[in-house]
Formats: sequence, structure tokens, C-alpha cells
Amino acid sequence: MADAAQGTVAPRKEDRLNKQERLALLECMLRIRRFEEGVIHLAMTPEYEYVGRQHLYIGAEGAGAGACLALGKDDLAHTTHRNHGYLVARGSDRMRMFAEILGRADGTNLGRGGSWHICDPDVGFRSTSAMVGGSIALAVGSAYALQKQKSKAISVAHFGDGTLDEGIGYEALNIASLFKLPVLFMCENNSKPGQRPSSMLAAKHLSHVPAALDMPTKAVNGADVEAVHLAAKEAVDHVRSGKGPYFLQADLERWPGSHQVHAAFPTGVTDISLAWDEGKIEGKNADWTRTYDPIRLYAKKLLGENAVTRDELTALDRKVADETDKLRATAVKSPFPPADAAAKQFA
Amino acid sequence: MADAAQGTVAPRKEDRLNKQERLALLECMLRIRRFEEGVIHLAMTPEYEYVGRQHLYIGAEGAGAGACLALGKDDLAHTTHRNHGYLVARGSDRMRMFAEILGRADGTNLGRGGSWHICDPDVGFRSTSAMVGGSIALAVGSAYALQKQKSKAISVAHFGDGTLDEGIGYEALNIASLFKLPVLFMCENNSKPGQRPSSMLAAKHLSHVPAALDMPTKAVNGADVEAVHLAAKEAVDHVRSGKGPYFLQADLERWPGSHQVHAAFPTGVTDISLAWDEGKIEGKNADWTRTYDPIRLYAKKLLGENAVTRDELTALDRKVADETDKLRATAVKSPFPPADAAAKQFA
Amino acid sequence: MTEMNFAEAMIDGLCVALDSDPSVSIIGRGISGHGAEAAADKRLAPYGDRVLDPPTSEAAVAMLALGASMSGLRMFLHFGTGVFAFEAWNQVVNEAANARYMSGGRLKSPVTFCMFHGLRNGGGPQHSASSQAMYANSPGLEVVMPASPADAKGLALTAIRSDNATVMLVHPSLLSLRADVPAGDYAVPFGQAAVRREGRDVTIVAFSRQVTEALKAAEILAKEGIDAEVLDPRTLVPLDEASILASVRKTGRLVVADETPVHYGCASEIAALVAEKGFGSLKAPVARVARPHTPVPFSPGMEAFLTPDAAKIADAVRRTLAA
Amino acid sequence: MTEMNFAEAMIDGLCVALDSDPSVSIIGRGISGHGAEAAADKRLAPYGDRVLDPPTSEAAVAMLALGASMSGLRMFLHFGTGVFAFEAWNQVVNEAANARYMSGGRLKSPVTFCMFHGLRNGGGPQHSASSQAMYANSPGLEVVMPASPADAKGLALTAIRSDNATVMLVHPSLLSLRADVPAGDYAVPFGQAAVRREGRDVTIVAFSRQVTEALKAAEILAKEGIDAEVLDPRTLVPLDEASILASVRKTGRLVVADETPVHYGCASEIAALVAEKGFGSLKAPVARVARPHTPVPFSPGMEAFLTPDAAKIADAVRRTLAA
Ligand SMILES: Cc1ncc(C[n+]2csc(CCOP(=O)(O)OP(=O)(O)O)c2C)c(N)n1
Ligand SMILES: Cc1ncc(C[n+]2csc(CCOP(=O)(O)OP(=O)(O)O)c2C)c(N)n1
Ligand SMILES: [Mg+2]
Ligand SMILES: [Mg+2]
Repeated sequence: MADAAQGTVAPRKEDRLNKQERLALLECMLRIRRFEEGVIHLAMTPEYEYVGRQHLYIGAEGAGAGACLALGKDDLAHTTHRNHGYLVARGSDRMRMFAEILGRADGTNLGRGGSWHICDPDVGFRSTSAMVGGSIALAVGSAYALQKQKSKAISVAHFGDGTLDEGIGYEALNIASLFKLPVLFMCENNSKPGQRPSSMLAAKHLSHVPAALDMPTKAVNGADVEAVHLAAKEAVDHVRSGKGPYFLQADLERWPGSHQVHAAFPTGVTDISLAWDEGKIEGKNADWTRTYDPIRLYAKKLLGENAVTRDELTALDRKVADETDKLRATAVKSPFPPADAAAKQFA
Repeated sequence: MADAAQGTVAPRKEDRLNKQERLALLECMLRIRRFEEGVIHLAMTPEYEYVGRQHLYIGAEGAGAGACLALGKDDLAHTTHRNHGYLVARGSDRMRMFAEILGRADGTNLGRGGSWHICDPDVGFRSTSAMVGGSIALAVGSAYALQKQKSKAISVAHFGDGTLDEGIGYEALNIASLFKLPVLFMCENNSKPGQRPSSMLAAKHLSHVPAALDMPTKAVNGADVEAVHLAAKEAVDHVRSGKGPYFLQADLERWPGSHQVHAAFPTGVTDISLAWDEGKIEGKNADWTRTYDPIRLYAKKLLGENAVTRDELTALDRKVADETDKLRATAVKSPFPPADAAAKQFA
Repeated sequence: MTEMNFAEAMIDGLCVALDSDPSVSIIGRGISGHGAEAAADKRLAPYGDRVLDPPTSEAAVAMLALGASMSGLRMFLHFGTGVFAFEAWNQVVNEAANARYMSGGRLKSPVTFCMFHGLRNGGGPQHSASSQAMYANSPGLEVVMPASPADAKGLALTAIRSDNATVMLVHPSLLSLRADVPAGDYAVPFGQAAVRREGRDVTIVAFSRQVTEALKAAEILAKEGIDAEVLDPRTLVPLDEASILASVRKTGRLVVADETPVHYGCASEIAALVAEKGFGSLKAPVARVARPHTPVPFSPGMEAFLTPDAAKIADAVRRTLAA
Repeated sequence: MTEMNFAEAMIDGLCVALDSDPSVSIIGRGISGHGAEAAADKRLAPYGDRVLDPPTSEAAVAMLALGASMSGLRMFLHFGTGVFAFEAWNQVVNEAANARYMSGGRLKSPVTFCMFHGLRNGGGPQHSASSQAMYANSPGLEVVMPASPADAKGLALTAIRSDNATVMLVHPSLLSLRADVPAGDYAVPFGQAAVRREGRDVTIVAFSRQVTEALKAAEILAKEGIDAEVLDPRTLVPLDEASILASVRKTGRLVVADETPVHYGCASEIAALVAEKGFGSLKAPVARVARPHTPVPFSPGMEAFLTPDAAKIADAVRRTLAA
């Protein structure tokens, strides 16, 4: 499943977005990036007794920020194992997220879920499933509830291309289309030839599957946060207006570090100045940084259009980095829950 | 899933079929019909202690005979709960089939399987699954074995439209296309608006699903045995030549009696003379008999083209009916297996 | 109290749930089976789109029910034959079972998964499963098995009102069973066994259809001067351990009648419970009357050979008393 | 005899199978897990297309393996984490389990379904299942659980060569376990328990990783003058009932150490077996040391609280001897 799918990229109407909106997109991406770098720090610092494995959202910020900022606060979402980005984008308490990833008492799920299952109903998140094919079908269920409740809210399924390998992904798409359920299928396709892809579809394009089930589809470049955002707004309007489900695909180039805990940036962690000081880009992942890092690309674009200054960018990034560090510092102070708190069968 | 699917009906080249081939198709359909009428007789005769439920193949003979007579003796097949037709078509021992349906010791499966699971490796049949989505995925497995064995034989999946409701049906189609496995997907679509359909697909046409998975598809009128047969031959050639899977869909009008045990013919059982004596067609299912009964339609067509005489038809039908009655009479004499034969965990 | 059959009672429970709470929604068809009792389903017709006839997509339909239950509906999903729910195994035992717990209690999952289980005369190898032990071995699920019309109504109502995922298993041969059923809003609490017959000599713990068989066995044994107590746990999870242990304390003997395959099945759990916590009161070996450990053949005689019944239960009781 | 770790031994078994029979074919990746032992998988590379890396479509892939096994191949499919196999539940417990029996023995189904089970330090609610009791409650399946490198090789080889569908469950924390493994063609018969330690005072029946914990417990207890016998059934189905009963006849006491959820789990089956057929030799209540009946929390301390280990086994033994 290499190529971008059918459907044309949304017309780039930058003018549609004012400076504030554009900075919001950038800040959202930075929040996600700095959060994930914080997770890497936790995972690599023995004293925090980190266990388990997390799937980082680094490199997909354009897709997550672009889609989540197109949603209303009452809209519901279900996510996968790679869920941090969406929660951060929609304003979940990052301190509690860090704590959950460490299995601490102040975690969003009281330490019972960990990285794979962060749950925060306060910002619209229902269950996060780590089973491929889980989030898409749960999201169809939330959409079913919204339809019965005659709500104006919509349901969003965040999932990767791997979900289309699973029969349940197909069943969920079919049911949503069959009953015209208010659900946005937000697919992030990061499978590329050469890599061991996360999906093995015979379809020439991922979107041929939802298209066969009589659903509108569109594919956009996931490294272009504005393209994703504008396409997501169109998709959300379609779904909210009662026309049924919509399949939006963001094509991504997998961040080389997306499987490891170890950060894989030329400079160790993200350096916003790479947006203008490209000479500093080096190291084995320089290509990715130069061509696909959605944050660097967007910062560079905004600079090029004189929409922001270097100082504004530096200040914004610093602000986000500092607040993230503070939240992380608070989280690590949270105690582990008492061991016997495990002995509960239900809630 | 009402309408016929995309792909044009195979060019009708009657001349491709000689009299012998055409009579073989007709005889095959009659064998199936008379067999199923025999099952009805068994089910309705208390002394045979019939239990369980069978799914009769009446009305689908055009699809089954047309497809099965296009297969080679070494080709493998997996079938569903509605399996009698295929087994009869490929020459399984009908006495043992009757015995199996009655749970007798001489049954194809020693009475362990019953109607839903008739298995006869001698004529290419592997496991018969009564789970919707079972036969299609098993057939992909047999195709996988044939590919590894570098065999010239192909695998056939016989299944109904309901299989496309199940995610496993989609997964099986994808895997077959992905690995170019030698499998013919023979789908019988008997869902019609108005009835409670056996599938609920949002796709405009069933075949849009395999088509999305990059597989050639074709739809034919299942009441036209020659159309099915010619299309099946093309499909089999495609698969045997190593080009990968092929999806052939036969659209059927469900026989009104297909859910009941009770026969639902104007004259109680099939009367071949309805092929020329249409005035005799009456009763609540007269429409079906007049318009969709594949046997009556084919007999009428052959008469119309002077390919056979009424006497030949009558003689052929009588021969088939008599041999079927004899086999049934032998089967009912078969004893029940000893009850404690059940206490085996494996073979 | 009105007399009705099991199927009618269960539908009555669903109607009470639907009438008393607008958030209740149902998915499924043939809830009353395919026999003479099927007519009971007609009472659901007036509820319109609160009753959905789903596609044959068990996995996604189960998740639809679970997701909807997290977002404000109380879902009751009937799969039909229990083996069809095997297509939704991960969705029931891994998604639904964990959802509420792993959210730290921030989500509720008021979903009920209902299905038919058991040997049903001709179901054959693929339609005769009794998978209650498997569900009961999946922490996070409540597992219930009504054996009477009243419990069919009362347990269904409690299941629908529970904020946890619940699995309810019904034996199709019970659907025609007639008995008095309390009218109106009648809910049966989970975790409370019912003593179906009091007795002094032996405790028979029986599940689902085997309750009927155990009562028949008790009548046979009574004629032989054997006074059997018949206990119906009604819910496998939570299990009323206290009542089972109390009964064995009184009788000193235990026979378990159950339709799951004998090894690693429900009968083994009851036997283990007593061997662990009631060992002191046991006067004789525990006996399991269950489905022999083999696939289910279609042929009626062979199927009967595998089916636990009153005669087999009575034999086991006699052996236990002889020991 | 060569010393190697569990992962290497298992791959060695697969290579012997591949070399000795051209019809053997493998599906899966990460058979040796994701830890330091993963390198063992490299030995499979030379077999080319006899080892398939499948799409994430467990249900159809399981049926592909089953169908291929009916048509001449001997299939070994590794699902990875056991919960992924829940997506293929109907295909394993209802299709594969019944296929050979319901064909009247006319078909063979030489397919092995392998997977990881158990608590693995941070697996969390959805990746920590131990579903062996469920498979063992599905007649028609052989169910095996190697606890040593030699058995990993020997049971894998026997499973691949069996004409029945077999489920093999491996605990990831065993992958690094090192021990001597017989070279060449070494197959371990099903249905034969292994006495891991002889003892007079109590029988500890332990499965999979718990065998290691039971042996540790036995060492602790030895210092207290308690002589424990440790029995590893190795195969759940078929189960070597005779060896278990013989051991309890000798010791009079039984503790079962197992990682499935305690209710309706494997420990219950062993307890029931002895309560039914070994009651006369029991001097004390049976004790189950298993996973408490709750979903698995992510937080390490809570997970440890749920994990059976040597200390918990030793406590149970002391209680049993005190009774
Ligand atoms: C049912 C199931 N099968 C297998 C897995 C193992 N697994 C974890 S992540 C993953 C790849 C998922 O790919 P995708 O959904 O595209 O997400 P990505 O990691 O590429 O972002 C797989 C197969 C799983 N979690 N669930
Ligand atoms: C997994 C599964 N779910 C549900 C059923 C119940 N069922 C039996 S036949 C049938 C309809 C099948 O339709 P189709 O495959 O089109 O065959 P048809 O009966 O129409 O010929 C269903 C849903 C089943 N057998 N298996
Ligand atoms: Mg992906
Ligand atoms: Mg159909």
C-alpha cells in the first residue's frame, strides 16, 4: 500500500486560515512532539521504573493536529495503540497522561491502562484499543449511540492502515455506510515499500475499500498540516450534516524512530531552528527531517510567507517545551497505586 | 445487494457446447433436483427419524451444475451449509450422502457431520463449513497448498452473498489476491430486496469488494446454466493459468421453498413436462417456476432449439429419478452408528 | 404472577427494560429461537429502530454494541447460536471485558451479550458449543445462565441494568418451559444461587438446562429413598460460593451437572471450589456429570450418548452414596 | 545434548521439521519474541517461501493454515501474542477442532497454532491473557505448554507431526531459559507428565512458567524440611491423569500453580480430577495458586500482585501442610 489513494488533495486555501489558526496548528504539533520526547525521556531514565512499550506519534503530528483541531468539543473519538497525539491535541491533561504511561496513581486510568489505553472521556475519548481493528469498530458504536440520541456530535475513528488488514475494519466500514452513521474514518497510512509495511493490502489504494462500500474518500499528504486540516473540516461538515460516514486518509512517511524508544533526531531532540538553519540538518535521519518532519516543514512555510518570525517560533517552542517539562516533572512525583488496588474485578 | 454486479455476461456461444455437453448440464441439474426432493421426502417421513435442518439447493442448480462441470477431477472445493448440489454435481456417492443426512453409519462422514458438513475427498471436497465465511477462507488455504505443491489443480470456494458480510470473507479475498493464489471464488447471490436478504452490503454491487482488492470479477444470471458454465470455464482457465484468483458471481432468485423442508412446487415435485406444457404451471409459486426454475428454462430452451425431444427429456428425467429413488432406498436401510462411537476425541 | 414460557418471559424482561429506560437498545433477531416460541419476538416490533437486525458481522456488531454502551446506550445484543459469537471473541473477552476496568472506572460498559448454547438435537459439530466456562474464565465479564422463565426475565433485566459487560447463555430447549413469572419490574440479583429442591443426602449443583434434569433425577432418587438437594447458581460470575459450600456442609456429597465439555469446564470449577474450601465436609469423591470431551457428532444416538441427563445424574448420585 | 535457550530450541525443532518433511510450512514472524532471543528466528530465513509473513488477518490466516493442512501441507502458524488469536477463535476452536472428527476421519488437520500467553511485565489489560483453559475446554484440540528448552523443541516437533489440530502456548519469559537440548530428531510424546523434582510431602502440579516458580518454591521449602514433588503435565490435552493421581497417592497433598485466571481455569481442572479420582488419598484441602479473577492492570506493582510466583506457591504449600 504505497501510493497515495484516489480523490484529489483538498484545494489549498491558505487564506481560509488566519494567523491565529495557523499558530494553533503549529503549537498543537509542538505540544505533541515535546510530549513524545518527554515519553522518550521517561522510558530512558531508569529511576522512573518505566515498563512496557509505547508507540510514539512523532512524525504524524500533521495528521493528528490537522484532524483534531477540526473537531468540536462534543465529538467523540476512539483511538489505537498509537494514541498520545490525539489526546494531547484535544487537550487531555498531559500530567495525567505522563503519569498513566508510568503506571502511576494520578494517571488518566489510575495506572491500569498504560500508554496503549489512555482514556479521557472529559475530552471526548472513549476506550482506546490496542487491538488492530478495535478503534474503528468502537467508533462506529459511538456513532450509533449519537444517531439514536439525535445528537449533532460526530464520532471519529483514528486508526492506521493496518486496520484494513483486519476483517473487522471492513465490517465496521460497511455497517457505518449501511446505516449512514455519523462517523469520520481518519486513517493514517504509514506503510511504504521497502519497510515491513503495517498493512498488506492487494488494493491499489487503501481508499478503494471504503469506496467499494459506497463511501466518500479523500487522501491528503499527512506531512502538510494545513492540507489535512482543510480536508478534515470538509469531512467533518459532511458527517455532521447527516450524509453518513467519510473516509479521510493521511499519507505519512514513518519517522525512523517510530519503533524504538530512542529519539532519532540529528540534534537529539527537535530543534526548531532547523526550520531556517537547514545546514544544521545531519545524521542518518537527515532526509526524514528535511523532507517529512511536519513541524519543520510548517514552521519553514510560515516563515517563508512571513506569517511568523524566527523569534516568535523560538518563543512558542520554548513555551511548549517548558510547560511540558513541568508537567512531566509533576507526573514523576506521582506514587504507584497500592498493589492490592489490582484486586478489583470491575470498575 | 439487489442488482447484478459489474462485468458483462459471458458472450453466449451455444455453439461451443455440443449436444452431449448440454445434456450433461441438464442431467446434472436433474440429479441435484431429484436428490433434494429425496431429502425432502426423508425429512417428512417420520420413520426415518430425521433430525436437524438442511438447506436445500433447489433453484440454484444452474449455478452449481454450470460451475462444477467446468472443473477438473483434481480440483479441490470447499462448500457451505448449502452444499448438496456441488457434491452431487461432482459425483459424490448419493447413497452415502442420503445416509449422512440421516446420520447413518454408511454416511460420507460416518454420520458425524450431517447435512451441513458432508465431506468427500474422493471427489475433491475438503471440509464443509456451516459457519458463514468458513468455506471461502478454507479454499484459500487449499489454494495455498496447491501453489506450494506447484500443482496444476485449482481450489474453488462455493459460498453465498452472506460471506461478504463477514470480515473473514474480505480477508480471504485479500490474501488470495495478495499472493496470487489459484482459487476460484464462486459466489451465489440470492439476496433480493423485499426478502430478508442473506447479506447487507453497502456496496452497490457485491463484486465491488473483490474488484477493490484488484481481482477480476464477472456476474452472470444463475438461472441460465449455459451462461454460468461458459463464464466458469473462462474463470477456471484464468485461475489455472497462474494469473491469480477470480470472482464469479451467479445471481439467483431464491426458490420460495429454500428455507422450508416442504416442497413448494405446483405439482408437488418437479414435473419436466412443465417445460412444454406451461398451462399446467399454477399455485402460489407459479411465477418462480415459470421465470426462474433453471431446469424448466433449460429444458424449454433445448426443446425450442430442437436440441432434444420431449421423449428424450422425459426418459432422462425418469432415469435420474429412478436411480435417485434406488439410492435413497438403500440409504434408509443403513443402521445408525453405535452410540458409543461418539466417544472419540479425534479421527 | 402470570404463567408464560421462557421465551415470553425473556421478551417480557426486554420490554420492561425498553419501557423503563429510553437508552436501552437491542440488536438481534430470533431471540426466541426458531421453534414454536419464536412468536414471542413479535412484542419487540413496536419498538421500531430501538431493535436492529444486524448484518452477519459478529465482530463489528459486538463492538458497535460495546462502543454504543460507552457512549450512553444500554445495549442488549443477541448473537443467535453461541458459536456465532466466536467470531466476536476478542471483542467480548478482550475488549468488552476490560473496557470498564482499564479506563480506571471512567467508562461504563452496559452491554449484554446473549446467545444460545448447548446440545440441541442435530446441531452437529459446529452448532452445539457450550462456551460458558470460557466466558467465566475471562475476568471482567459477568456470566449468567437462567434456568427458569422467572430468571430469564429477572436476569435479563439485571444484565441490561448492569454497568459491566454481561454474557447471558440460554439453552434453546428451555424456551418452551412454562412457569409463573412475576409481573412488572422484576430483577434477579447476580451472585445468589437458588435452592430448587431441598435435600439432606447429596448436593446436586446444576446449570441451565441441567437444572431440569437434576430435578427429574431427584424425583427418581426420592423413590429410592435418596433425598437430593438441587442448587442452581444462576450466575457463574459472580458465583455464590457460600450457598454451595453451605449445602455441601449439610449433605457431605457433591455431584455437578453441567453441559460444558467435562475437562476445564464449569463442573470442574465447582468441584475445585469444594475441594479447596469445603474439603472438610466432603464424605465422598466429587462427581462431574458433563459433556464427554469430544466434538459433537450429528447422528442423534451419538449425540444423546454425550448429553448429560437425569439418568446419568441419578447414576452419579448413587455412585457417590455408595462410595 | 547442546545447551541453548528456549527460543533457540524451539526454532531448532522447527528446522528439524522443515528438513525432515518437505510438506512442512510455517506462517508467522517474531516466533522468538521481541527480546534478546529474537535472533533465533534468523535460522528460518534460508527456508524462503516455506516461511510466510502474513497480513494482520488472524481469522483468514488461521483458516489458510487449516485449509492447507487438509490439502497436503503440515502447517505451523505463530500468532504472536495469544490475544491476537482471539480474532481467529471460531477458526481454531470450532473449525480446526472439529474438522478431522466431523469428516468421519476422512480428512487430516495437521496444523499447529502457536502463541505467547501470560503476564509479561507491562502487557496491560489487552496483551496478558492466558487462554489455555479455553482451548483445553474445546474438544478436538491438543493443547501443549512447554516449560523447558528440550520440551519446546520436542513438543513443537510432535505437534507438527500430529494429524490433529494442536495449540501450543509459550510464556515469553521462558524464551531466555537455557538448558541442555537433545540434538537432532527429538520428539516429546503428548500425554506424559514430567516429574521435575521428586518429593514426599506435597505434590505441586505446575504449568508453563510456573514450573520454574514451583521449583524455586521447592528449594525454599526444602530449607524448611518440606519435600515437595513438582510435576509438569506438559500437555493439557491429552492430560496424564495417571501420573498426577500417582503422585498425590504418594504425598496426599496437592497444590496447583498456574497462570490462568483462577475461576474456571487450569488449576480447577487438576483440583477436580483429584477430588473425583484421588479423593481417597487426599489428606488436606487442595490449593490453587493462580491469577486472581480480575483484568490485568498495566502498573507494574499491581501486575506483580496478580502474578503467581515461588513465594505464593510456598505459602500455599505451608497452608496445605498446616491443614
Ligand atoms: C488484532 C491484532 N493483531 C496484531 C497486533 C500486533 N500489532 C500491533 S501494532 C501493529 C501494526 C499496526 O499497524 P497500523 O494499524 O497501521 O498502525 P501503525 O503502527 O502503523 O501506526 C500490529 C500488527 C495487534 N495489536 N492486534
Ligand atoms: C458466522 C455465522 N454467523 C451466522 C450464521 C447463521 N446463518 C446460517 S445461514 C445464514 C445466511 C447465509 O447466507 P448466504 O451465505 O448468502 O447463504 P444462503 O443461505 O443465502 O444460500 C446465516 C447468517 C452462521 N452460520 N455463521
Ligand atoms: Mg500503519
Ligand atoms: Mg445468500
